[in-house]
Amino acid sequence: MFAAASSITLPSIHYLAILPVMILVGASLLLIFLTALSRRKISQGVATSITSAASLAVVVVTYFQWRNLDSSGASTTIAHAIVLDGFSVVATATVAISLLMATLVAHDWAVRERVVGAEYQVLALAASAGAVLMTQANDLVVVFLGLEILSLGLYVLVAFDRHRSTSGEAALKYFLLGGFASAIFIYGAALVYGATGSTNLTTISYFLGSNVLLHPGLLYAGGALLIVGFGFKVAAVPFHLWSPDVYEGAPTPVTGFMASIVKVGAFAAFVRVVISALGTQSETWRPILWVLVALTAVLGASVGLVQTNAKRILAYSSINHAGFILLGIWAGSVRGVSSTLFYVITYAPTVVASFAIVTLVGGDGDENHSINAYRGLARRQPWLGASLTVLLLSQLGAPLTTGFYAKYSVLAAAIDVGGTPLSLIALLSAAIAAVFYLRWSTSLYADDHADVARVEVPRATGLVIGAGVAMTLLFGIWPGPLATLCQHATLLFTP
Amino acid sequence: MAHVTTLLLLLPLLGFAFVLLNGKNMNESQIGYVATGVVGLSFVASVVTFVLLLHRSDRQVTVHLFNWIDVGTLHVPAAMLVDPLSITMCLFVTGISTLIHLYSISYMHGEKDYKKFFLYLNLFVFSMLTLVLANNLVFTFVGWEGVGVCSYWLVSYYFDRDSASSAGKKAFIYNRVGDVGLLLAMFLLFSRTGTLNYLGVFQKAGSLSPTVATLVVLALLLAATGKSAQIPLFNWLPDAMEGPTPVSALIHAATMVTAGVYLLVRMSPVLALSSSGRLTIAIIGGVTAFVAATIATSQKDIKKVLAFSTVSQIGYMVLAVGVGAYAAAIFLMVSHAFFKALLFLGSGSVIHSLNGEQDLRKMGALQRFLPLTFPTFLIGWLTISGIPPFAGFWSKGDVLTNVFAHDKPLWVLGVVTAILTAYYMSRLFVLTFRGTERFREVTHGHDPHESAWLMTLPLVVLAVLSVLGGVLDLPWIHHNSLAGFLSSTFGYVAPIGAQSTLSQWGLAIVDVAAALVGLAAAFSIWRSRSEDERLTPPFLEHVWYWDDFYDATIGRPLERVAHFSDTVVEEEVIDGAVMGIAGGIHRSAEGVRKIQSGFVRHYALAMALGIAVIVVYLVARAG
Amino acid sequence: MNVPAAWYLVLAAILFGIGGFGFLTRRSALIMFMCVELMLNAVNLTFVTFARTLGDIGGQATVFFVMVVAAAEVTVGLGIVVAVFRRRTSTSVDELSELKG
Amino acid sequence: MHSSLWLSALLVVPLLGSIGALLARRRAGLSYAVAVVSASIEMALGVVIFFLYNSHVKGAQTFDFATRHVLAAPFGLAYDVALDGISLFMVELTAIVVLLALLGGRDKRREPSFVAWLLILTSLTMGSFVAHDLLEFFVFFELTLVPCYFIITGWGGKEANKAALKFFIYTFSASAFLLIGILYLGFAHQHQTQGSLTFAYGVLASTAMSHSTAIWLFTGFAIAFGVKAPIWPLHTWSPLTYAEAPTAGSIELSALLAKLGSYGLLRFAVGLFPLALADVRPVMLTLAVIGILWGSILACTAKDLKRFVAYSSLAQMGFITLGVVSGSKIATVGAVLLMFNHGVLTIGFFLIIGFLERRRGSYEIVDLQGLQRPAPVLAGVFTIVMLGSIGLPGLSGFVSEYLILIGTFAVHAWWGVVGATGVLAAAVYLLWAYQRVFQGRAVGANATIPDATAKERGVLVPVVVLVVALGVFPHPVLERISPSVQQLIEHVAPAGLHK
Repeated sequence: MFAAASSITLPSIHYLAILPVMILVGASLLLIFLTALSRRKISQGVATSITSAASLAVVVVTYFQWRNLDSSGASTTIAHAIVLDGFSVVATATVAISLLMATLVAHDWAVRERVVGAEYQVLALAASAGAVLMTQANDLVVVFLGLEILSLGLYVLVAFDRHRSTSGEAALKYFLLGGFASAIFIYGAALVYGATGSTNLTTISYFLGSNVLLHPGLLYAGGALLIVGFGFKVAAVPFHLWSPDVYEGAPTPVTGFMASIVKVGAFAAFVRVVISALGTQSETWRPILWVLVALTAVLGASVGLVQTNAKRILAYSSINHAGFILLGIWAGSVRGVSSTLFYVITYAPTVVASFAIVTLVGGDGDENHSINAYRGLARRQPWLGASLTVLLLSQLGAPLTTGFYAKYSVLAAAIDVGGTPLSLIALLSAAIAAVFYLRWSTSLYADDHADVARVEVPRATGLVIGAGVAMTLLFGIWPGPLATLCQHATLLFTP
Repeated sequence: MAHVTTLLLLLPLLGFAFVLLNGKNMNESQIGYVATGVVGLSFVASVVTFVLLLHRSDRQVTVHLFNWIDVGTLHVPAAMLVDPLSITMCLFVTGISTLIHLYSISYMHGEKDYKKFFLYLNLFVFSMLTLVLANNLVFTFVGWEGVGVCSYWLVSYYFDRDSASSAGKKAFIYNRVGDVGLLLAMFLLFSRTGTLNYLGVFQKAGSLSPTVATLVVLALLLAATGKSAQIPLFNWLPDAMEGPTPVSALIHAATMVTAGVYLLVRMSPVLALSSSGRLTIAIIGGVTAFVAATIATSQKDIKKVLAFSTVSQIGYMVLAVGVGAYAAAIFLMVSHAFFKALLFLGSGSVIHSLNGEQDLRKMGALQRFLPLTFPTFLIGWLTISGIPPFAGFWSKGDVLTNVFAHDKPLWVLGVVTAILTAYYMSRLFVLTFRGTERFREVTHGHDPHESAWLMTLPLVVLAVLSVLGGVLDLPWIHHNSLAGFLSSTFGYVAPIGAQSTLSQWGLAIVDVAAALVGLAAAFSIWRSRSEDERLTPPFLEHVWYWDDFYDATIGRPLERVAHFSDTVVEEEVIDGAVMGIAGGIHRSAEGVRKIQSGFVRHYALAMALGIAVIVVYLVARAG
Repeated sequence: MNVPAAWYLVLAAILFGIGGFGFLTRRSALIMFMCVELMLNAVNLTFVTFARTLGDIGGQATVFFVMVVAAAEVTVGLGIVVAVFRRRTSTSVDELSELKG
Repeated sequence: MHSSLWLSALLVVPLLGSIGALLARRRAGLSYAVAVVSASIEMALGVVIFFLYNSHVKGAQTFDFATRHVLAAPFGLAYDVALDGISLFMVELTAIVVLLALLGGRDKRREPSFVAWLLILTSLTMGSFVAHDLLEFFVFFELTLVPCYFIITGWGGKEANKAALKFFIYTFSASAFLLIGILYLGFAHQHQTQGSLTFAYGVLASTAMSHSTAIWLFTGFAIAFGVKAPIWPLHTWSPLTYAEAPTAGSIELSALLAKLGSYGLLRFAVGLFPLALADVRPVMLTLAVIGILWGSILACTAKDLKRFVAYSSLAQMGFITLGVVSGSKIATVGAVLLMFNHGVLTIGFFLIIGFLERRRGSYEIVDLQGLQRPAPVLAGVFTIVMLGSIGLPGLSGFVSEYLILIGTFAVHAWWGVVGATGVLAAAVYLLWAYQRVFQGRAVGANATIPDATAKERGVLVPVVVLVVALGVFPHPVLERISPSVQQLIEHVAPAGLHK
């Protein structure tokens, strides 16, 4: 008589789908155990190699995921809470690559700053797991979890530099505001849940597609709060104020890591929520996004003009970029999704490499970030200078770098759906931003300051910089494959 | 025939090229003789061409060189039109050029840029021949501009003298104003007739509406006033005397300055279509002749006097064109070329003998020191004054007769001008050769000496031509005279009012009387004195304050405009706008930066405000 | 007696508002942090209410996730707060304005 | 139809040259030699192409050497090159400019990177001139900014950084309008045909669009090209930039990159939006003549020779614009010819200015006087170039200006009249400058400056030859330009304006 009650049906689990998350979490747990078990602090070398191995493994897994997709199409698993589709696969791979690059940079940094123990890598792995989770989330709750895992890891990473009081300050600001934002986000989720009866994105979109809400207020409020939550994560004006401070305060490798994976994760989830779940309501959201795009692009660019700190400049530049990526989301079309994807996957390596150089120039104590520290760099170290120039030009959007095609693709998506004025605003903001990129790259070639000491370029970091530049130029000159990849990825969007 | 004509055109160019390329290893006299030789040969070629032309019934040959500009409906060949008019021009241009080249060999001896001088001179002759031989307006324009730039170079020949370089610039720019006229004339004709070939234009000329015809004529007149130094563009010519004297003789007396008249005569079929246009031409000519003559009466510089007399004489020619007496215009042009070249070269010889002194007040009583210059100059003087039987009497008489037939007031003006002409030329003559010696401090007490034969030979030749020039067109041999020869060229010849021989005699007597009056007055006044404020009032001496007028009405206002445009409009307005935008962005950025206060609660507040705005919007949308 | 679900939602909204207001107005890092916790709990209440009205277990399950997250935030947050204010006397966040501009 | 490899070679040779120059940087002077060699090869290619070019290819009308390969389908990005009579002379000009800039504007400071930048710039410019696809054109067009920027900042004068920044931002912002316009056009076409996204020039020309749309697009294009050209009042970057750039940079900018503007205006703005042109023509014509007069006026007030040339170029570009927008075939041919001629003349000007700067260490007009006595050759060449741009018949400038004016007059008389006065103005400012710099009495350092060296003469010879040859016998050039212009004009001007 208990037969009926005693059997509990577990949701089916498609392990290939969650393998990346498991690998990353597993790696971080492994490091924790090693730390706990071994008498001595485990060396950076070990920690780094484990982390790199994990991220490489994830890349390999994504390859198989892609194969699987080609054969059997996109699918959801674990009660439709996790999705495995081209979009998530490409995004996951991007997170993994960013993690790999950031880890290598962090390794040299840790050695330089005499950081001991594997805590950094543990947290980085966890945060990446969160980011991956966000790219795969098909449920508001999962998005929330991914968001939190990502954020909690980053809070601590930001506070990692105990020598600098600004590190702690940045962490606390980030933490307080982040908590505030998550609260807002989850409240939004709750309201949407109330309005649609589910937190599952697919269900929500079906519901909204098939029903007409008599009182959309609840849904609207919820959606608005969700957008605000994402807006905070991607540092969209006016929810961006934390980012310059945090970028400046955080240890530089962490800044690079943050700048890349947060963008990937947050934008992936943003796309899913706004375009696939609330897509039917797009007419309601797009005006909001329109304003967000305009404000973010223009303010990011123009306030960047008056900055004198390299990390702050890059912070504002990333705000400007966020504006462009949002443009893709505003478009809301298939082209818009693929362009957003193209943008983040090209932007991530560029920004990691840029911060890698900033890390090097930052020098012992990670203090030396005034723009003047770069005067004549290219004269002293042509290759380093040239690399930074290329990376800056790419962020400026010069043709034959990925930066140009990234901007191009989102603009194309926007104009495709009639967003010509908005595109023009965004592009003009890029012209404003060009000023500080150019000032920076010009100072690299200044003739004075010849006496300044050379910057030490460790092997791993050098490798990362080289890889970043290579990708920027290669796909800048020949964007075909990447563009096609993003197109396919988007065609395999949520079922 | 084609070959000869081509040769006639190209010889000076060849000379130019030859001297340009291996002038390095040639000495002065070689350069001089080569340059002179080619022009001389070119003269021979023109004579041959002339003879060949005489044996043709149609008297009109087109020699096609190559296709120059060929776009759409615009076909501009480099081609020559050989007809009585052009060959007449060629003859006297090449002839006089030869003489003046010869003269220059000695006159320019020892100059720094000796080679350059002859290069320019040859190039000038080539351009002048292109001008007169071209069979279409654009190719004419090539010569037109070519002579202009050569004159620019030769006027500013002593370029390290500011006055010289400025004079050259002034000459070029005044000509340029005229060129705009020629350009507009071409544009109008092309847009209406679809061709710029002279014969083509003349065929289609009938289709031109009176207004367009008048516009074209006025545009051509503007061009002529520029090149031929007529009112309102005449006052570059006196400054042009900064150039070496042979240049003044060749370019600014005999040839280039008559190009305007040539152009008008060449376009006579178009002139025929606009009586009002012709009247304007006549008035411009008459007034210029008079004004220039008045000015000439009170100049102190011997070359300035001659310059204004040139302006005045060309005024006569334009006047003749205006009344349709094209043959008379050409006749005067030719004879004027003779005697004005003679006078200039004579004055050059005088200046030479006085170590470059040009001030009339520092001359006098040179008669006995310059045994050859004096008699030739005497002839020149009598010729221009219009004393029979010299050429001037016939040519000027011819003009005045025609004017009399058409327009009595202008005829009166012409006669008055004739009196003035005789007066100022006699003044010049007296102050130079008669009266008391005033040149001693210039020559440091030495006696002035006659110039070398190279310089005096041309004087003699020209003197002879001045004496006999009249036979070209004596009133009583109308057929196979110059007029008869040219008549085939003109689409339209103003019918000479049925002038009885008697009235012609009457007019002739009037002319002679006028000349004698002028002579007598000048002698009685200037034999005794060398300067007299009352007779040379500043108003006349300063060219009716013409330059000051332009300076006040055009020059300085333009300067102010330029300065204003530069400092205010360009800097403040146009660039100011651009920089203003940049500055604005920068300032607003500084402002926004304040929000980034570093205080967490401000950040949170900003977020809260953002949320509030969004919520308000959504409520408005939902409700 | 039975209370309409709407009241719970309103209550939750008010709690959330109080939390938000507190976060904006208070200076002490700890109190601001508490306000965030208050907001999260308001969210929980909302979830539960909706779960009840919708008759869906998912909403109630979500609450557990939120609680866990809140707990995790507490640990991390307090850690950071301690790390930052160890050297300082007060816990006013206004002292943290070194990074700006 | 000839092989497109010729054009690809034009793009590749300078790139290889720049790489070679960088590799050869260890040995002094070697990289310069490499650069000169590759520039010479480029020039040779240019000559070959000049004679190969066939103006009547079956199917491709006046376009020769054409090919198209899609690089990124989702972006509609393709490598698509073709050459017609118009781009032919831009290509020739590019080849000439780089060779003479290298020979005449040699700068020994950090020579390898200098020549490398020059060659990269050349390749990019070639690319924009042979591009037969709007997006491809934009990529090249936009990217030319980068080499320019680094040439100016790296080798320019005291204010160079400021100038370069102003130049870059000004142009970059303007080309934003171009990119948006291109994308808009591309998608408009795609929505109409439901085909794949493409920016092929020939294809987009057939896009149907409303009148107002056409006007907006034309305006966007005109802004982008108007800054580059420059067209009044978008010119204020040029005097500063020309003045601060090194000689080679000034040559590249004024002789070559300015032509990107007028070429783009003709090929893309006029070529793609004939209807819009019909409406905005009065505006464009007016801007053009204002440019002519404005440039002339400010050239009179210019204090140094580089600014002087900058303003005289503004006037010249005014003539070009006048011809380009006139819609008259004759005037347009003249405009294309003037693009080439003005390029050559400007090379002459800047070369001489560069030589004077070498000697006197200054290009301020007040510092120079009476140079004709000590340096007759320089003075002579300057005179020829000057008379060329005054428009003296028999020299290159005249033919082009004359065609522009007579063509414009035939269809829009009044603008033609005003333009004609520009001919007068040119004489005023050029002769005045010549008088101040070369005439008068040379004293002090001016009296003793050496005349052009044999090498310098060698560089100036081609300029003089071109100026004279194209003035005396422009036929080979005109016969190549005319058919292409005919092609372009046909759907631009309503019949009857084919004057």
